[in-house]
Amino acid sequence: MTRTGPWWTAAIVAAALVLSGLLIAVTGGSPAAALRALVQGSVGDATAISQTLLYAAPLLLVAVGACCSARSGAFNIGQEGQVLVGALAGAAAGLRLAVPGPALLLVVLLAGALAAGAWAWLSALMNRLRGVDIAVSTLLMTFLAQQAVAFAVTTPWLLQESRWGAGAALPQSNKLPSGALLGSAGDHPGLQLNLGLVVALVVALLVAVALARTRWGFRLTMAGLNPVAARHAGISVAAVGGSALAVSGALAGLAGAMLLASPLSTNRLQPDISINIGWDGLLIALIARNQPLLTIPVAGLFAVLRAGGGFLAATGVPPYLVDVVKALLTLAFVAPAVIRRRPVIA
Amino acid sequence: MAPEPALRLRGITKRYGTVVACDDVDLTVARGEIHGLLGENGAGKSTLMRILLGLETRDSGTVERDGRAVTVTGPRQAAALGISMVHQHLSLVDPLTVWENVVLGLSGPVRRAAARAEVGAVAERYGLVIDPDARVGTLSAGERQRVELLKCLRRDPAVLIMDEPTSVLTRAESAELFTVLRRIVAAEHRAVVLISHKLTEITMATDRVTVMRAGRVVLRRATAATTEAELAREMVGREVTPGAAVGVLPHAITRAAPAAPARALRLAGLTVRPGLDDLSLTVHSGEVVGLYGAEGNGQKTLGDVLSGLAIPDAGTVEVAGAPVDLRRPGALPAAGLGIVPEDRHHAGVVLDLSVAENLVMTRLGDVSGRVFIDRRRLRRRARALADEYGITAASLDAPLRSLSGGNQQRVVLARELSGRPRVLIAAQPSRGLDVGAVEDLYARLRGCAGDGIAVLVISTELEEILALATRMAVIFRGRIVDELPTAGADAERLGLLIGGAA
Amino acid sequence: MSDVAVDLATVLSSGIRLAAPLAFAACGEYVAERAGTLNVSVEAMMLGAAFGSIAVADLTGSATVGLLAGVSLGALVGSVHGALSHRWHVDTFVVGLVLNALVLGLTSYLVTVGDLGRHQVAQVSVPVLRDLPVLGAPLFVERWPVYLLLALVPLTWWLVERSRWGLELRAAGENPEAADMNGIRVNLRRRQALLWCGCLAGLGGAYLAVGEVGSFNQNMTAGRGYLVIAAVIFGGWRLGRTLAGCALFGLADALRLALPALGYTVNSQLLVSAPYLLALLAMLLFSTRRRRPGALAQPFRRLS
Amino acid sequence: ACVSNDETATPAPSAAPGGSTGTLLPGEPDVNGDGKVIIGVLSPGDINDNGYYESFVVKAEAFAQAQGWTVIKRGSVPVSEALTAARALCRQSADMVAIGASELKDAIPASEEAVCAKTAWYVPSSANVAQTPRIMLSSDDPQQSMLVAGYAAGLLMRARNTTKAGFVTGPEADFTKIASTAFLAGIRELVPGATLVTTYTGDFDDSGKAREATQAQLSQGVGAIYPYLGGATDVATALANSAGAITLTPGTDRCASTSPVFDVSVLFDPGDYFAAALELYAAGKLEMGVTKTWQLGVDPYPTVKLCKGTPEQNAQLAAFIAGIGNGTIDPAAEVRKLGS
Ligand SMILES: Nc1ncnc2c1ncn2[C@@H]1O[C@H](COP(=O)(O)OP(=O)(O)OP(=O)(O)O)[C@@H](O)[C@H]1O
Ligand SMILES: Nc1ncnc2c1ncn2[C@@H]1O[C@H](COP(=O)(O)OP(=O)(O)OP(=O)(O)O)[C@@H](O)[C@H]1O
Ligand SMILES: [Mg+2]
Ligand SMILES: [Mg+2]
Repeated sequence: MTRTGPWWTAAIVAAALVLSGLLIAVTGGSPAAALRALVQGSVGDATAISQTLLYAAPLLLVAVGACCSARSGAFNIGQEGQVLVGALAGAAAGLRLAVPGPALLLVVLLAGALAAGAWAWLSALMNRLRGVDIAVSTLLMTFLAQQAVAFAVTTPWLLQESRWGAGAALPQSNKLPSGALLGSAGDHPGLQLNLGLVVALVVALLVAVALARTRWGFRLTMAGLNPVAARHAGISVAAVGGSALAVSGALAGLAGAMLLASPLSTNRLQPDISINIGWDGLLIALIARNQPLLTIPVAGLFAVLRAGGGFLAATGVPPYLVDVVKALLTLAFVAPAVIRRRPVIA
Repeated sequence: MAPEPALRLRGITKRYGTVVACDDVDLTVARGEIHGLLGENGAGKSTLMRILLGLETRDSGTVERDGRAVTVTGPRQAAALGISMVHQHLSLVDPLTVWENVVLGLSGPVRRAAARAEVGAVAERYGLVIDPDARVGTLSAGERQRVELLKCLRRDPAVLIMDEPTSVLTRAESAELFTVLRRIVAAEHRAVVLISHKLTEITMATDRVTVMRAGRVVLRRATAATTEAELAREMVGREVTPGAAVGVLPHAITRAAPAAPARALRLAGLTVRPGLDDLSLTVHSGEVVGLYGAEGNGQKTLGDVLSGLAIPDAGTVEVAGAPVDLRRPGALPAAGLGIVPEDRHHAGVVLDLSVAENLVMTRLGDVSGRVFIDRRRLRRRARALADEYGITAASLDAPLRSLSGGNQQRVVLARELSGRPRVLIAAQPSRGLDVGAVEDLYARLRGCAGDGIAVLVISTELEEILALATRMAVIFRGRIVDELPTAGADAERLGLLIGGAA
Repeated sequence: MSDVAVDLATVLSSGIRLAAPLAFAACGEYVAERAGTLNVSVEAMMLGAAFGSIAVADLTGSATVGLLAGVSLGALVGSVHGALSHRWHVDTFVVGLVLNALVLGLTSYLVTVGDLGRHQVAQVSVPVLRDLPVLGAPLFVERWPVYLLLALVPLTWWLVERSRWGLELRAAGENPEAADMNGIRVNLRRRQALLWCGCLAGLGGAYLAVGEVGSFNQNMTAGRGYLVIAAVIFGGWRLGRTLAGCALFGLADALRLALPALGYTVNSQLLVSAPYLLALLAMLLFSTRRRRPGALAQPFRRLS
Repeated sequence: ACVSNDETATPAPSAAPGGSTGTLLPGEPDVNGDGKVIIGVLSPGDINDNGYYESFVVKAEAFAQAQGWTVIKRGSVPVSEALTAARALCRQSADMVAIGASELKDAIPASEEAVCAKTAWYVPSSANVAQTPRIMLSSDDPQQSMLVAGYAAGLLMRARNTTKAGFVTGPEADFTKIASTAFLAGIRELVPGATLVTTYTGDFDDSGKAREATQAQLSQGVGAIYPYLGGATDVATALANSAGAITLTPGTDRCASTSPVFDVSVLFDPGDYFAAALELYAAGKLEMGVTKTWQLGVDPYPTVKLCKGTPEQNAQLAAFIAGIGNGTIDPAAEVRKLGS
């Protein structure tokens, strides 16, 4: 029997919600209030919606990139590290380059994208030269990226914040100049339509078109589905895979630089600036089965969970419980999609 | 009283959606006989056998072993019932050793020493020499086949099923295999089911034959009481030119000798270690040359070089007089070389892309601008090719996976010829095809030569070479050991050549 | 004893203690990977077990019972992972990442609910041998679960390399289609491998908590699970080298923590990244990747 | 209970820059006038660490509960999400946003935003946070307390005739370096040739590593260990206890603890400072735009006490503290002189 349809999704999501509610109830909270907070904090009012949209942008970027690499067969799971590298390069550019005004923002975003693209491409290079598995190397390089950022923000001659007074310098960079910050496209009372989301949506559409309609997309898909046949058809699988990895890294890096410039962060490079956007972006792509357009609603859902979760945590529900709720809901959303594809005989 | 047959299938039916893979099939196999099972691609032979092994569930029907009705839930239980199978797509695990593969799928503790000894003993008994500690991945196709057979025999089966065992074997290897099978049925009183497309094999090696067509049994007969022509007719449901399929009439080809033979393809001193050793060969426009040799003598490597999958350590490939830079991906197709690769699923097609996309994938430039692919042009072109080559598909947008083997082969051929190549390489072109498809394929290949294309047929089957080529080159250990016209080919001498003895 | 000998003994015993949780978990991860699962939830298994062991020790008052509870919690995580990714075919990375988040959240939350006490299993000190110079104290004065490694490592090796179960498991990891044709229940074997992985990673996490540290605190494993994955890669999917990797990572950490006391300073970021760098370098320089299980991280389903 | 009224009744806007005085928010403590008082607390660390981060929350909670207020506490806030988390608190109609440690100082800009218009802000600082008119700063000089901590350790070390001390802490950051330097200077006030081994485990909460670092120091014959840690404090201290080393607390008074045992309580408990501010707040007297600097030797906190000190040692310590309080001892100069 195949079990399909919205009913299953609804049932499993409901189960996850009930389980989360039980957890909250057992620990003395009110599940109904928690649910209300979750909704209130994500779509409840204009401010909440702005917050959700702010989260959606970097998540979407990472996810769309992950679609590219997964479809090319060069399976990248190091987005978290690439987000960090993007933020690192963005911070370096934003703090070190004397570019005026909004041009600096562009420079920051570009630097983030380029650096993370190159960083991800290293995995392709290692694969090309020595056959190192891409999933494995991108995973390992995530930890290297974390240490690289930690090093940069604890080393005064690199990016550590300047000390003032007798106070200690924290492991973080200086704030980016205001010219490098991502503004909002018009401030309607409370509702901020951030430019990041516009960029992310445009990128998602571009990538969707590129994958479905261009020669590059065709080659990439072919290389992913059957690399031998692709090579036989005159496609340099390594180059195509490398380009997909670079694109996926660049988009993750763009997300990192965007985080740095966005009102979501404190506009400084900090070791935890990536706030798991990379991991979540990867999850989004996997849930959306590597369809760039499908990542848009899924990223929206994750953004809702993040914004709502942050708000929920501010009601006094322990933030860890919020993480648990998020994890349960994620499982609920992936499970039915998969049960559907279960074969008839097992 | 006649003893109960070793195996009796009654009324087996299996549907996949709308496809009826097996339609009320009855099959009886007695001990002491080799039973041929013959049928076109997609006739349902493999499905029937998979049901027998419990790898598929049947919709209806019964299975009897020695007269007792049984239910088979999986290969393990099938083995316990005395049914074993050598699969069409080999079921070996490359990184494991021979003995590990042989004991895979049994139960009970693994006794290394005992298992190795037993492998040795079985190998000895049937003359299937093999090192029990060798990693399977390092073995040649013939050796791997031996391992599969050993694996089955070690289970001491009453019924042994062989699904197209000879498709990757040379003639000598096939002959050796049939000797073993004969011994198994005669001396050990087992039953063998031999699945094959090759009519000669069926007539030579089997005692009784069952022919399937589109999921139904259409003929059941003692082999001695039938002829190749009859079998071929029953199998495809119409008259076929037997020669086309089996090369009985090798020289019936009409060919116009080109006035001034132009060197379309020149391979000079190609060396790939390991694989090819200073191989040189020239093919002229309008000519069909056969490259003949036993499996594992470098044909596969040559195919890889000509597909752009391997880069030679030394030597050059010239197409129409101009050397090709093999390092550049896609240089060979651009230079006008088309290839029908040996392993089509692996190298020739992308099963999950649509039929249309598979038809254009090597020549994307024709259906796209600098950046974008023109969907309309793509479909138009695919439709034209599908019509021209008689490709039957539910829809051109359906994934290629949904096509039968013969149609997949046509897709490859259509695509490779659509670029109007100067040279066409066809590696083991008829492997896995039924006679009808082979007939069509041969006609097309001959047509290519007629159009002035240089055709190189790489094959392990002499009949195929004789049916197609005017000139043949014999390959042994990566070198051309002799070139000769097919007209005067002397079977004995060829046997010596491919064995490296001449 | 000379100063050098004391220093060596210090670093060595510290290295053993730091490597032991990794070694337990690596024996598990090794089995999971040989069966074809690139199991990233090993962190969740360790963390869950670390929490469970202290919590149950608190309830029962017995650190040993706690240790067992840790093993079962690890197994629970393993079986959830197995069910999701090898029964319902949810992408194994999704499952792993979500489980890591779930367990981190749950344990972080649960420690805030009640105060957990200190519980530690007994120390074993082998008479005579413990007085050997240099090696005596590190090898022969340890919390007793460490000595389980002496049995579990050969057992793991035997299971994978010599038992039928291991043979089938390797076949499932190398070529699931062929294994299936041989009547091996590929997904069952993979689930079992994950269960084994859960037990051993659980033992590693529980050892960290009730063996070495004696208490639980939030995110106590702090990425040790990922280190274990790096060790298996570093070891090129061989048990011996994987364990050598664990020992190396443990010793490197011990050295990093001991060097200041010995009067040296080192860059901590470099040392923290060392295991990952080494794993990458091992893959770049040696041909370990060739031993990679053929179907690692590829789900298996019968083709239609 | 800890704060005596006469000490804090004079909030002494001691360091209000530019001579400007603070502003009182109308309606304190119910600043937003919704009839409820909600105190929102953000902490960068684990608020169950049995130490620094926990104490900030615990005292505030006790005080607020006594007043019938609601406390929303949120621990382990990623520093890069400080701003977002603060906004979320304001949207929960918190009357006061309290930041647990200066790592979260980047939340302060939210105080200027419309969402937080009706909110009081309490920010502890170690002199690296800029004063704004919308926040109340509470600051101390960690050098002072660490210098005295070292002095107290020195007293005990001298009594035990040991010259080697150890400092185990998390990340190698400016503030941990400063703390370790001042600690050494303090020891050297009394044990001139003393040496200090500082080990950075990289993580305040990784018990396994803290334990190994402590073990390594103990093996080197260290006689006093300062576990300047978070969640890993107890594990390291327990180990130090087993070797009989002198131990100090990172911030709170734990003289009463029996497992593990501490010899010196170093009190720079942010909870104490916060509780004092809350008391003012309850009385409607907490002004924004001012800095309260907690002065060792003048205010009750920060301070250092010996858990089992002899009267003579206690007197010596008290004298040193008083010296800092009345300015005869300049901590910064001492650290410069002795700390390297
Ligand atoms: N799992 C499946 N799902 C759907 N259709 C299937 C499946 N397996 C086989 N078929 C279809 O059933 C028919 C019989 O296939 P089968 O593999 O038994 O043919 P065959 O006689 O072995 O052919 P060949 O000579 O090419 O091996 C074909 O039409 C095939 O497409
Ligand atoms: N824990 C152990 N206890 C006893 N022997 C072990 C243990 N681990 C490994 N060995 C021995 O060390 C050898 C190396 O083990 P490892 O798994 O690294 O490689 P291997 O499987 O032997 O590799 P190969 O198959 O290439 O020879 C094994 O053959 C085994 O005999
Ligand atoms: Mg078949
Ligand atoms: Mg109020």
